[in-house]
Amino acid sequence: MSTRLQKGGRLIDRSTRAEFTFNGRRLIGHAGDTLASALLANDQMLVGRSFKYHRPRGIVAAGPEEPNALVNLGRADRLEPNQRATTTELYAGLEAASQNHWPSLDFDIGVVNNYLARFLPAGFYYKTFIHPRAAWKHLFEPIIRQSAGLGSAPKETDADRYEFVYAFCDVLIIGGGIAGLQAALTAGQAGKRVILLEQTAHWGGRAVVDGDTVENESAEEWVTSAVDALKTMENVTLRNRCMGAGVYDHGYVLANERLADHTPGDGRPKQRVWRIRAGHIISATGAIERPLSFAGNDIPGVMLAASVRDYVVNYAVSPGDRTVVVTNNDDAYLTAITLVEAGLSVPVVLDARAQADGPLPSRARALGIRVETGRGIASVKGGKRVTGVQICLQAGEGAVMEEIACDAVAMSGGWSPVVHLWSHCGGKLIWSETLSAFVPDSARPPLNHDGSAMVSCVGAAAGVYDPADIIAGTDSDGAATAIVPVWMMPQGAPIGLRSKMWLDYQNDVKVSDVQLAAREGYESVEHTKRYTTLGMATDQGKLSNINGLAVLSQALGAEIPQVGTTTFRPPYTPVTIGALAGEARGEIFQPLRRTPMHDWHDQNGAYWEPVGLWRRPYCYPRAGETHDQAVQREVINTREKLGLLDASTLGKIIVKGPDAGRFLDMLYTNMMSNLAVGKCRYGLMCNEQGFLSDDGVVARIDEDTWLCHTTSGGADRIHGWMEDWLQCEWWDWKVYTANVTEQYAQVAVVGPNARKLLEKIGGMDVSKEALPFMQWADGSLGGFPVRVYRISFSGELSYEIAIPASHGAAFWDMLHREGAEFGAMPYGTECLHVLRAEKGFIMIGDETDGTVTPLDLGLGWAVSKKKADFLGKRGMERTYLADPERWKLVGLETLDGSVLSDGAYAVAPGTNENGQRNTEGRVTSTYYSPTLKKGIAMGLIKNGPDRMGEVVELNKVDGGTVKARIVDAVFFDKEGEKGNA
Amino acid sequence: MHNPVSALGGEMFEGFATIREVGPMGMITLRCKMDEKPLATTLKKLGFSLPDQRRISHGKDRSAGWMSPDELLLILPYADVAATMEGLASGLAKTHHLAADVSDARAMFRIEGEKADQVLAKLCPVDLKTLAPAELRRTRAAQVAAAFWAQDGGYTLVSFRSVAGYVMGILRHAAAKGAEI
Amino acid sequence: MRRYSVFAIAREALRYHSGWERAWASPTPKASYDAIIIGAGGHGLATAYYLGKNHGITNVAVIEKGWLGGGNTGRNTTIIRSNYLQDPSAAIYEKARSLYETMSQDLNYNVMFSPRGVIMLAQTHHEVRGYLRTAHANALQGVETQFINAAKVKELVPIINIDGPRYPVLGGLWQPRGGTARHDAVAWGYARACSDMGMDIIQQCEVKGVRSEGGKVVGVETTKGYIGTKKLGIVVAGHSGQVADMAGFRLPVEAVALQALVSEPIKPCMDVVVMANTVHGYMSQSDKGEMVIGGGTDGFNNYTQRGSFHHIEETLRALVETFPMISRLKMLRQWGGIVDMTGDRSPLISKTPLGNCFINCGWGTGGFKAIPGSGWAMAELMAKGEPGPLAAAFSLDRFKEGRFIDESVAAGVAH
Amino acid sequence: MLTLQCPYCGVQADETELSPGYEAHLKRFGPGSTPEEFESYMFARKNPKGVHFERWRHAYGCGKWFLAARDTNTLEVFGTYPAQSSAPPADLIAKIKQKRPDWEGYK
Repeated sequence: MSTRLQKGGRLIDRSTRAEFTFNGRRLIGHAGDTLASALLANDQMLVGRSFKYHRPRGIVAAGPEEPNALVNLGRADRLEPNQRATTTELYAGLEAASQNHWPSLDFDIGVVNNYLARFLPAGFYYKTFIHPRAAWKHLFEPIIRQSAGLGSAPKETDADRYEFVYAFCDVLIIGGGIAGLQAALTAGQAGKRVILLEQTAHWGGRAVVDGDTVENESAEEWVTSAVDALKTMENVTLRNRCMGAGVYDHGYVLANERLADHTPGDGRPKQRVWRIRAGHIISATGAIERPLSFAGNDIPGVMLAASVRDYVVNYAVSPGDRTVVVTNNDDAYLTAITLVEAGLSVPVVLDARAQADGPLPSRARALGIRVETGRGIASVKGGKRVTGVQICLQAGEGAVMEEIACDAVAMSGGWSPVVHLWSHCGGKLIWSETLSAFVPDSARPPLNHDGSAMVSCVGAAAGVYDPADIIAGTDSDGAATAIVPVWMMPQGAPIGLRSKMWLDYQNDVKVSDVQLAAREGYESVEHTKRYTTLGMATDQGKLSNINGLAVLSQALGAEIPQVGTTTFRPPYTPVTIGALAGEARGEIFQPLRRTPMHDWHDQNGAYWEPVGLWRRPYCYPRAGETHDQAVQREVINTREKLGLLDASTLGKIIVKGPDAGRFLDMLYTNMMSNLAVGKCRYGLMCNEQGFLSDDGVVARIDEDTWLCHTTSGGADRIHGWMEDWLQCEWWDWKVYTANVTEQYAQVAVVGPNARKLLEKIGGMDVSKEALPFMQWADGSLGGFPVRVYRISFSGELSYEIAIPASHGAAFWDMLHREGAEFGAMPYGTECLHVLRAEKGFIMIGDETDGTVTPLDLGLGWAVSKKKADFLGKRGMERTYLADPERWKLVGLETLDGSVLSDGAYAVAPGTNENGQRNTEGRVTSTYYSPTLKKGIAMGLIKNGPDRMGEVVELNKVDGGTVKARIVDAVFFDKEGEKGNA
Repeated sequence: MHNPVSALGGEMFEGFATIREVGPMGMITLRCKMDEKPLATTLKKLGFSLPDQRRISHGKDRSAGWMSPDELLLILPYADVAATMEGLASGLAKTHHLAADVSDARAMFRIEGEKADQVLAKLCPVDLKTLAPAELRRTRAAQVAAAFWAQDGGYTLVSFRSVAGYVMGILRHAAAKGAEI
Repeated sequence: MRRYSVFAIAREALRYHSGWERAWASPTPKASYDAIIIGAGGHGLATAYYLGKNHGITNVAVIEKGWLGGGNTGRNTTIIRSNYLQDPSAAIYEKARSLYETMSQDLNYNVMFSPRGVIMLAQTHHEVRGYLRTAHANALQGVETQFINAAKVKELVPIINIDGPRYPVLGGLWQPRGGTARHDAVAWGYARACSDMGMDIIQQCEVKGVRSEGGKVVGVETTKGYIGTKKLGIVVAGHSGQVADMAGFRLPVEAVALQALVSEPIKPCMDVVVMANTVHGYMSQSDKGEMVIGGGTDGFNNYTQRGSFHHIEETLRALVETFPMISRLKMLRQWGGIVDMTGDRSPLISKTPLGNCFINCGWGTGGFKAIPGSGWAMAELMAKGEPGPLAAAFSLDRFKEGRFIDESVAAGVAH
Repeated sequence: MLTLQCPYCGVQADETELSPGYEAHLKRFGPGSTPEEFESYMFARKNPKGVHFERWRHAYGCGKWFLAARDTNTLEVFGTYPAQSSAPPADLIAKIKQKRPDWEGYK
């Protein structure tokens, strides 16, 4: 059994007990424990079920490489699936539950897959479930989906908050072991700005666990003094619990700091994501131990040798009473020694090598540990827990020589440098025969923005393991850490054994699966990965990739470097999605742009419509009113009395300079240079394709100043468009622009009573004579400084009044107060749409969609034929745009008075070559007109203007059609008397 | 005459740093080539001094910030805007320029406290340590445009008025107690 | 070719699966072929497959620089839909979708086409009108779609937040027969079928030059030597510009990075594909249980297969707002692909200025869903030398004429 | 995550402070141009795998458009220069030549 030892545990505080639950069972751990160490201390080795076969799974590692010990952590609005027990710090009240089983961890129906394992090899699903066709969707896929997946899906909104922080440094060091600390000391002492990150809560890495000696001190002492020294340096920032997640181009690194994962609900952000821009990145990310491939290597109780050491030394937890050590290198002997020194039993060390005479094997022998060289494990015995191992010759085919009872196996297949961060941006690797591992090829590093090397690796991440070499900065020759690769145990294992050798514990990929993939032609390492799912589990192959690769290369008869690796992609370990969304949730999910009258709208029941980042009132429904009824009321009131519209979102751009007229003549399709001071003109803008992109009223302010109104969504886009041409094409033209959209609140005062209201308020002459249609004037109204434009988008008598934004709300209030006697009512965007449609005015975004020209819309009068050039002129001349057969704007009236469907198409006889029904036009805007008490619509119809009075058929989504007559698009007040009043 | 109101009416938040919306503040966007001779003299006459690239120069109750090679942001008491606009118009009458009153198009915030820099570090992709004294930095605060500079032991940040509520929201989030870096 | 079936698996299980044949051969190139296709991605392999199946041309080589299916075919978010607005798009994507329905049986390879349905959310009134337009167009194009209300969206996707404070869901365009498929399997299934027809799939073979005589293509120079051909199809997605350069013409194409990511696997929680254009993100759940997430492209030319991380953040914050429950899931892996974007964001299946040389590219962010239709149309073009009705609109000369196939009104996120 | 120095204000800007604008030095063809000229102006792109001259705007900064020479295959930035340039500066061309001897040069 696994249990807590009486003594030791460098990271735990035995005086602080932490009560927690696992599958509802109340257990006790200590402060400083990880969830994994606390589970082991409570003899809970079985922690989950594998993905495919639902085999029992135990804790195998002690760090982020753990593939098995994944739990549902917490519950309700703090439920977190797939949380790694090995990196979860224990806290009082922690709730964990195991995953991927039903009804229980110990008895899982899904384990039936295990008994069928022979029928479910790699890629079996590509070869079956093909017939009958409907069965995949209705039968097979649902079953597979239920069986797959791991943790539970959260149901509630996350209770926690997250944030980002930007940081900058000359040198970013990732990994707080000896190598990282030494790199930080060197860079810090050289005066560089340094950030040092460590993913765990503790500094020192492996050396402090293994009791190494560094510069004649114990590693523990060396680390303490190094950290102390770094803390005194103002140019050095230290962060632990902070994982270097990804390296991106130009020295950008993403790091994930766990602030309150171990103190949930304490009010701090749960996590903080660091966005670091570093001059240089040093990856001191250590190495990960590899499992060995022997039959039954996935049975709970089989663990990585160094992880066993971690549990004993750091947490005083023994994974088992009797632990068999199996290895191909010297390092694992330290595990045997550590266990024996802790008073535990190591029945045998099985060393696959023919000889083992290094210092550690010698020490082990001296302690009386039985060491067998040239031996391996033929098979591990046990079901939900190891009960023993069968020993065989490594060089043989698995004939059992001896069976030894044990309850744990500590395995070591050598070490793989953690080269993820080196590789994220394209750093290349070379295969080290000495280390049997891929190491960074320092001749082919990832490149920074200036072409220099962006990342370097130190310590174990570079394949340098000896602290002396790390401190001295020398490359080790690797002799001391040389290993004999063992990719399969025993070497000649028959298929029966190979099909029980696990490579990927979580995804259930075995040696036989990789061999099958190779045999079937999935020869590329990426093919094999994808065919077998090797390395695609939540550990992203940290344990399995190299072993799988080696098996593949053997199967192909190729060398490992020729087979190559799969691509390393960020993040190094999975990162909480909420953390990557940062602060952007709820109210601050996106900026909300507010006009000065925004609060008034909100308080007066506005039903909102998002328009870009603005939100505009769609209508103001009253109690008991539907939105449609509210819109109709607003339309009628505006037509008959007085409507008030918050038009502040309209874009307002000042264009000034000696060349401003010339510039606007290029920008607009019509002439603007000849607009008289004091007057307004409607203008159109096209892109270079000749398609309409924006429209609005331009006012000439003075000799060299124009004010251009744009659509609400268009202000920033059009301002950018102007600057683009001024900066990049016509840079010698003397023109300045300024976007003053937000400087002004703008109110449209619309309706027969509009003038009455303004005259009542008083302050300037707004009579027809003093301020005729399409003119503007500065003045004051009710004591407010205003600029009044006589323009109309409704066909009504209308004043658009601009007022400094800081007076906007007060001015709006005043209009309502003073306007009450004239029937003043606010109206929203939908009423605006109906009003303009009744008048046949086009709306950018409704009549246009990026493929419509001004000529299509009958706006030829606003397209200058005199100008030699304007943006879009050449584009419009292209054959397809100049085609006389194009669909053109007309009005549409249904024969029965009904309202046409939004987006309906006009159908034409027959079908095209692809069997699609022919069409001859489409509806662009369609409304019920409360003024005319019938449906009105605008649409683009083939040769439309030449077909007045003809009836066309518009389709319905359910298959029928509606007949409509082609009419003039101006439905109301065709002579324009109301607006000119 | 009515009193102008700032975007948030002087909203305040006390976290590990103090956030205050301030204003209304007079602001003028002045577009003009910096080497136009009348510019420096006109500015001087109006109580401003021409700032260097990416700097803000402070006068008695007014400042001039460098926004781009041909753009300044003049900051001054709200009540003085009209007179200053007139002064610019006359001083630069023969110089190609554009002056626009943007007092009401902006919102201004003060971020104060020992750890005020941490608030900005969470929102702006800017290396605050390498910021020169009196450097005006135009950048992004989370998802919106912003400009800031160090002043009086804290920072002054300017954003567009329409997003003042959003900016206050992100500043609150960044300055919340317990979220010190 | 030994057929795949549950019986074959049972038989093989008894002998530890030692009897499975290679899925495709690994031949050395012949001196010449009737047709060469550059690019063994989904589109290239499908082109070869339909050259053989529909036109009887089997003396074909598919040449691949890396490994088959290793480009965008193996790195997309596997969405299949045909609810496009413009007639030419709807025609080819619907052809593709219908071929996906029977692909597993056709290829005797389970590509796991899952017609689980696709919803495109409408979160502004403008979007509602846009999707109503698409629904009307689809009704005439023979594409089965419907505009559904918010309650129906919620019923189909219980994890969605339809009352988001910012962009409440107003409805959605629902294509019940859209869905997903296993992307790698599509390439592998086609490769196996092509190989079975005697075609040569030549991997690890890079084209270094295109040889022509009298304005017509005669062969390609490769890292495995010169190979003659009567016809050449260039089907290389992000690298189209490079190969076109060898063939002596320029394309209206820019190569940019498109990114995607997956979460860790969780138990089933979402049965349909959801695309949210207003906030820019789309998500589905794979059969493995991962949430598969995609977003927009970077805006600069890029051949690195790495994008800029802020796009991932933008996508994730949009999806956390739309699906609050994903906040506590973890991003497992993110990656990028190089997509080729044309001037109107619609593809090219076209003759080129070089005789007997044809191009199929420009699928941008949405190529996977088109694979069988694209291959079908490209095979017809190559076999006959002239485009059939599916390909006709996707010609190169449309840019000169201004005859755009612009889907932007229907799909802000063009996936 | 690119970083580019704005040649107008000197800021070493983060990619998120910039807006990209694709190929630089395009020659505008307006009325009177042939269909081929107009098509090439609107659509034909060099799209090289290697040295690329391109437009960027310091959108969240001084607002100025500028041009950059960048390798689309390694993302190395050779330099930035003002938008008011009809061709890349000679010293930048020389620098790129030195770093990329196989580069065919600016065409």
